[in-house]
Amino acid sequence: MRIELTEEQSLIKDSVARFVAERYPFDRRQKLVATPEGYSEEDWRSFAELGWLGLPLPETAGGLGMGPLEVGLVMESFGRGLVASPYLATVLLGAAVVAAAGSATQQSEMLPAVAEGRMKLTLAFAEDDRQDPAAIAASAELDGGGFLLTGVKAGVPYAAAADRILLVARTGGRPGDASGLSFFLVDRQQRGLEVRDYAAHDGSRVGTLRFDRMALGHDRLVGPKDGAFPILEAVLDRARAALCAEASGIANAVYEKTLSYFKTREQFGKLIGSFQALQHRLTDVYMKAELLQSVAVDAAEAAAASDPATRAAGVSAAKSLTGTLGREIGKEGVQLHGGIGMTWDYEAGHYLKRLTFIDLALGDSHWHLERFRRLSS
Amino acid sequence: MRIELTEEQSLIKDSVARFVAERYPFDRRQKLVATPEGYSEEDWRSFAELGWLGLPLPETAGGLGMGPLEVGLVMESFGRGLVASPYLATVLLGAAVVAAAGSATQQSEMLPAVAEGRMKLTLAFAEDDRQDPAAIAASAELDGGGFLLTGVKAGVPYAAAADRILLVARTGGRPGDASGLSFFLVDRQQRGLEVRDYAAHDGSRVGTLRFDRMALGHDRLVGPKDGAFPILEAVLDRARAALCAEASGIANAVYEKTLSYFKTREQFGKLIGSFQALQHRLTDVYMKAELLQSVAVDAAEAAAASDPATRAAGVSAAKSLTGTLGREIGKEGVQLHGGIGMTWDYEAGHYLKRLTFIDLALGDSHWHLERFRRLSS
Amino acid sequence: MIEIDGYGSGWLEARPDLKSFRDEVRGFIRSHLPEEIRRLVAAECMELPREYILRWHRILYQRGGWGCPNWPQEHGGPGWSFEQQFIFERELALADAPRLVSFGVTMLGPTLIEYASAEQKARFLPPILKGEMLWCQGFSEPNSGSDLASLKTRAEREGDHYIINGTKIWTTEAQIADWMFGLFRTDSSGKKQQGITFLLFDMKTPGITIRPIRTFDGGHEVNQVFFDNVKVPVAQRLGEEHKGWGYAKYLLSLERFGIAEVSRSLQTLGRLKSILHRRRADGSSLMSDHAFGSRLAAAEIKLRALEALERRLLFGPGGPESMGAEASILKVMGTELQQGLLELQVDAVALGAAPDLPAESQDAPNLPPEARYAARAFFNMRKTSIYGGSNEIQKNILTKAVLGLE
Amino acid sequence: MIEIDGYGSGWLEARPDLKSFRDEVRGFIRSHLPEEIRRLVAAECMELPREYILRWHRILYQRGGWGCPNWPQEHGGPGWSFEQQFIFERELALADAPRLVSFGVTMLGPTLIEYASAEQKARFLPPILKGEMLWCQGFSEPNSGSDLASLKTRAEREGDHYIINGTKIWTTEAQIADWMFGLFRTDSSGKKQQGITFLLFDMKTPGITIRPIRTFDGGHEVNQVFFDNVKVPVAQRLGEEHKGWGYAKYLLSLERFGIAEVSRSLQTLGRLKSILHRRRADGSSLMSDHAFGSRLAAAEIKLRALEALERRLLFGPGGPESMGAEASILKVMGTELQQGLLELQVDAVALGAAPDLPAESQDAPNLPPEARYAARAFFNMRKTSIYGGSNEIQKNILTKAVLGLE
Repeated sequence: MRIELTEEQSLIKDSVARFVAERYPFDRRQKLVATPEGYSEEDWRSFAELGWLGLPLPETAGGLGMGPLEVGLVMESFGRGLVASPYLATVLLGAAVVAAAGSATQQSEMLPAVAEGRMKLTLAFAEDDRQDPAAIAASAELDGGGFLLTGVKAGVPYAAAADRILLVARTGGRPGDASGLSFFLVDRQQRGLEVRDYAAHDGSRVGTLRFDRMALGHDRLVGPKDGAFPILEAVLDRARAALCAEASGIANAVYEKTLSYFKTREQFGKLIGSFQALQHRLTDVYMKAELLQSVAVDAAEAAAASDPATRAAGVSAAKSLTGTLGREIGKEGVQLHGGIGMTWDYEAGHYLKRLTFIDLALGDSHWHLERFRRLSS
Repeated sequence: MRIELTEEQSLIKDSVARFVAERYPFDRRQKLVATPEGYSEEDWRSFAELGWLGLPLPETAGGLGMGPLEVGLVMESFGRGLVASPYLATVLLGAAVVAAAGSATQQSEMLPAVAEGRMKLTLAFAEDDRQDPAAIAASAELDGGGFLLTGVKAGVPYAAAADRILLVARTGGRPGDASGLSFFLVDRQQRGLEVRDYAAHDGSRVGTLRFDRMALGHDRLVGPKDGAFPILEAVLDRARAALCAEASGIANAVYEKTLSYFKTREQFGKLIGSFQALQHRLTDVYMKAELLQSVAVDAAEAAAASDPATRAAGVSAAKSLTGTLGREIGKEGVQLHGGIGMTWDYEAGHYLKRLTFIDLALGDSHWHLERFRRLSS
Repeated sequence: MIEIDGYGSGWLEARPDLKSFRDEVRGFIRSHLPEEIRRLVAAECMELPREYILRWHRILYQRGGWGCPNWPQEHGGPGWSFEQQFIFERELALADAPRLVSFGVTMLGPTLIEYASAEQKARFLPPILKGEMLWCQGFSEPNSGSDLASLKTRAEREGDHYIINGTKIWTTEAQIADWMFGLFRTDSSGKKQQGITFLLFDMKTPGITIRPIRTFDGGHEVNQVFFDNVKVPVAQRLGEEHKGWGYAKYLLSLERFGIAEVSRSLQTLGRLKSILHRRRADGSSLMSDHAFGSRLAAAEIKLRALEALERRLLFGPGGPESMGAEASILKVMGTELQQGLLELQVDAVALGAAPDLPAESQDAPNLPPEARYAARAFFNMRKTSIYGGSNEIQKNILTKAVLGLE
Repeated sequence: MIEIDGYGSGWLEARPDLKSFRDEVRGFIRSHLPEEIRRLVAAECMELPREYILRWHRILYQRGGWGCPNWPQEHGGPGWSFEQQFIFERELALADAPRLVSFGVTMLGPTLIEYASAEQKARFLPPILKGEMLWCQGFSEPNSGSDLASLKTRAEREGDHYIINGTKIWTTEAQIADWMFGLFRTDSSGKKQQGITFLLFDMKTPGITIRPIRTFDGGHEVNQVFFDNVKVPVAQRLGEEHKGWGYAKYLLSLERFGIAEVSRSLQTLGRLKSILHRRRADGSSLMSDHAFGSRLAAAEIKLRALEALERRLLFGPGGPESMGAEASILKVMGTELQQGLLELQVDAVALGAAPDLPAESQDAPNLPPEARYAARAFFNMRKTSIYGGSNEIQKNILTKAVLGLE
């Protein structure tokens, strides 16, 4: 990210960059995303060995206790390599909820397992495709010693890969209310839970859940009953900052890939990089990609803020701009390549696809613009 | 406008183009707008002789009975020459209200005088700078045989030049209501009326009115009491279409002026028109200017529609796009000229100023986008 | 509710003859278009099966040569005016009918009529007219993208034949085409535009290999075609040897009506509005989202303007044949607008657009129907600003031909 | 309410030393800035009277050389770090204080310190430091705009003097400056960058004529300056003859902090918010206009991002001195954002911005205060993407220096 890094940060950055450069060439990535799981278990074990899976988890639970900036360093390199894995789902969403809200038992049972690569998680909160957390309608009725959950969830990342799912449902209030939400811990194999998982355009996996009077014991409640919303917001904001870093990595990859194309491809007997109109357009891409690097750092700093309004305003500002500029950059990357940019076997189109779905994930640029507007006016 | 013109239309178009080319060079324009009146009375007499002042007025009142398309031909050439005059105020606003709503007596008293250049008018409706006609608050209370008017008006075009002012005030309803508005005819010298008139950035004149219990006789009512709104909307829509034509003329002048600069100015030992990045940007200007020509025709056709919703949707679509693209074109015109484009003695900046205020007049691009949205959803 | 019917304000109203023509073709198309074909087109399916393409063409053919709306009656077409052709194409789009079979019908047919020998016309025009022969176009090569005339694939004369060696790329529908027409290098000594010859041949000729090119949206429309000593009889040459560039320019100039993509964009706008009006679980609709409504309105306004520009350029003084480089305006603005609408559609579906499913998939019960095509259409249609002369090339054309800058 | 204070999230929080420095300069500026000066700056007045410029400079000078924040203590400056200079300039802007006196203080001073003889330093630095000598810059010429090195105005050596003939254009504040520094052609035989000499001279030297250039917003900031046998002593030459291009490049590289215009844009954002919050006659405020609120939020987000980029480039590894061509990013993005904010301000005032009134006019009782400056500021600031190397030139610089394309 071209900022002054501590030695520890440099080590993380270098190790992820080395993984991407040496072990994650584009053709391997394309083969992996075409497998039924969509990622490599072998890679996942490496992630654990390299310490990335425990990076933001508390040191008491086998993690490294690092913050959004360090997570951003991982995500930026993942972006450059279009790395497809349940990292965000498991570490930054599922485990983050457990770390923030789970009981000591829940934490000690799950977090070391996550850090060691033995357990995968995901978070199912959204029902609406716009992923507005307040709009949650799925209900959890008290029933004797436990709950009966009814509802649907959409846009659940790597649902089929997860051993357990953190599911948000209403124990009170009405759709639109912030209060009345609770987290539940559900086994993917839980009786009464229907999971469908789809290969997504961006190389990731995305699932839907359906459950009708699914019975869960009281011990499956994670965190305070009715009080999930502020925790969910904090977890989502840190995940959003991570997406900004990933997008920044992709944006810079678009720039570099296009620049090297400009320096090799000829048309009309000249390198295409010698045409001034194209030079200025690539310069625009470069400037935007540079800006996104700073925005990613800003997002990470904001995500670490203790004041929820400061955090939310900063993250929404970053996510909104990242979504908008990321998509512009992705489209230019394809256009400036011409025909080759349209092909499956070349990176450009896949950069665009991932940048598009990064924008649409966890609230798109318009949703975050509106959230920022509310917080800043 | 590069459309198939009738012989009569060609005559109008040619006569205005000839006036601009031969009698309205830019340096004369600059001198005229710096005079206290801001326009030339001699020109105004020519306008009358050439039939332009009566162009859209009924034939029964000494006019030519022509429609928005013919008015557009005049306005397009006025745009090319940045012609400053009370034409819009007098003919397209003031006289248009009289023609649409005035009694036979009012029409016969005023319209021939307008057509012959003996009388100037204007329309004072807006109070808010966003020029929303429904927001009118100025009141007209019944008082014996007449009315007492109280309020302010802003953005009144060529207020000081007008012999009489068509003033819209509330005889009923509340600000925001469409009903309850009425037209009044007021002499500029009317006792109780304070008129201030300012030179505007775009070379036109714009005034404010202030009146406090200004007494008017019942004969000063024009058209149906409480029923001014639909008439006002129709008059404004036709004036908006005329502004689209004017903007189209300016947009094409920006393109032509910049193109000729590109063909003469050298930098780094080459014509600046040989730099591909600049070529593509001027090509963008050209494309937008071409689009605006079609939009101006579309606006004129819509303005002539009998169904108010069809008329309003078509005109608002055109005014919104014209405002947005016109300003983009105006800014590019300055930028592509570099330093010379910043100077008072060169056209580019004055094109930008007029294009800016065409957008802001009679509802800006956002206001019209919203109006279109309401009508089309 | 104000509907943009795709003909702008007033144009059709002033022409009762065209209006009744519109009613006639609209009626026929809507009553005869098979529902299974319509559904695929409406889902923005990019790869229509060959049998659907030909079935629909034959239905139109039987109505009086409507499958070839730009052909004169003499050759079996309906002999329509430009305005009628324009309306017909718009009605096809508004009804979610397949586009016209572009390579054979709209491009090669008129070129054959203009330049082919009587024998060639008798051989090729009837099967195209009747929907018995699909064509593909062999122009682009791996190193001749924007700079088409630099093509290198050789056709060497050997007695009564040409022997073709080399490769063509981005060949749309090569995998379903019966024949190809293409440009081949027969002389390299002069200017690159000279020494190009226009040949026609059966795709089953020995020595032709087709390699599919998958586009990043996942589809397969284009191919690379390899030629290894492919023998083409001299009788299948169009016009004179070395003069193929001129015929190709004529052929490419025929793409007037489709170029602004207004018809398809009108379709997309309609679909977009229906997505927006659909109620969500909480009873609201996206139409009530102020920001989204404004973006939609802005797109609709631009489409209306583009439609007006298209009409002015096609039907202004001189008619469509007088339109020269201005066609490039329609290409640039039309594809940008089309892409903008498709992007808006993705935004409307939001994360629901993520699953990568075939259009006809039944495997997604929880997903709305547009989840099947919104993303794929958006990604796929990035091609329209690249293929057929990229938008950057179009600006170069305008710069030179209209602005007069070198 | 979340306020962007102009220092990004966390930066100052992590640096208590800088935070207390910020508090100190903020306190001094706000308590010592004369209200009549503040009011003019807040009204975006483009032509600050000479006496105001100098009066404010002297107030800062007396505080410990603060008028020359980038000068070392050795020459009377405060000897601040880059971070401190950055904070000081931001505080000036946030307080609606005049910008620093750019030609003498921020550009010529450090250049003299680097390259001038001891005698020249003694002669020129003290009056600049004390606010007794205003400078203007004679670089651009009518046919040397973007291509500065092609300048032609000659300085011919004649004994102990140079004789200058020719003309300079776009000379900001020539009409109020005491002295000019400029580039003059002393040799035309080699490369155009060679043979340029850097001279300093009194604007009252015989043979100098100033012609005001009115900008299209109506203001007078720039001039054309004519030289008719103007005699300049050789002792007033900076450095070596023919080597002026190098000194000029150094001088131009000093404009690091202002270049993104973040400080001014923060001021504009603040004014814009207060306009939007003002209630209208009907009790509503423009802040409740959804579309407007979104545009404002988008601009605020961009400003926040630009501020983060500026800090990263200035204070990342290597510090501001390691910033090379990246400064061009700040120039391009910063001026576009600034212009966007000023345009938004015009839109907020709408038609109320039409009257063309001087900033101090009392003749418009019915008009809101911002009607006096919104349009003029928007129009005037179109210059920022043209002057100082147009944004197109900045992109050329980036293309070559960063992208490595020719």
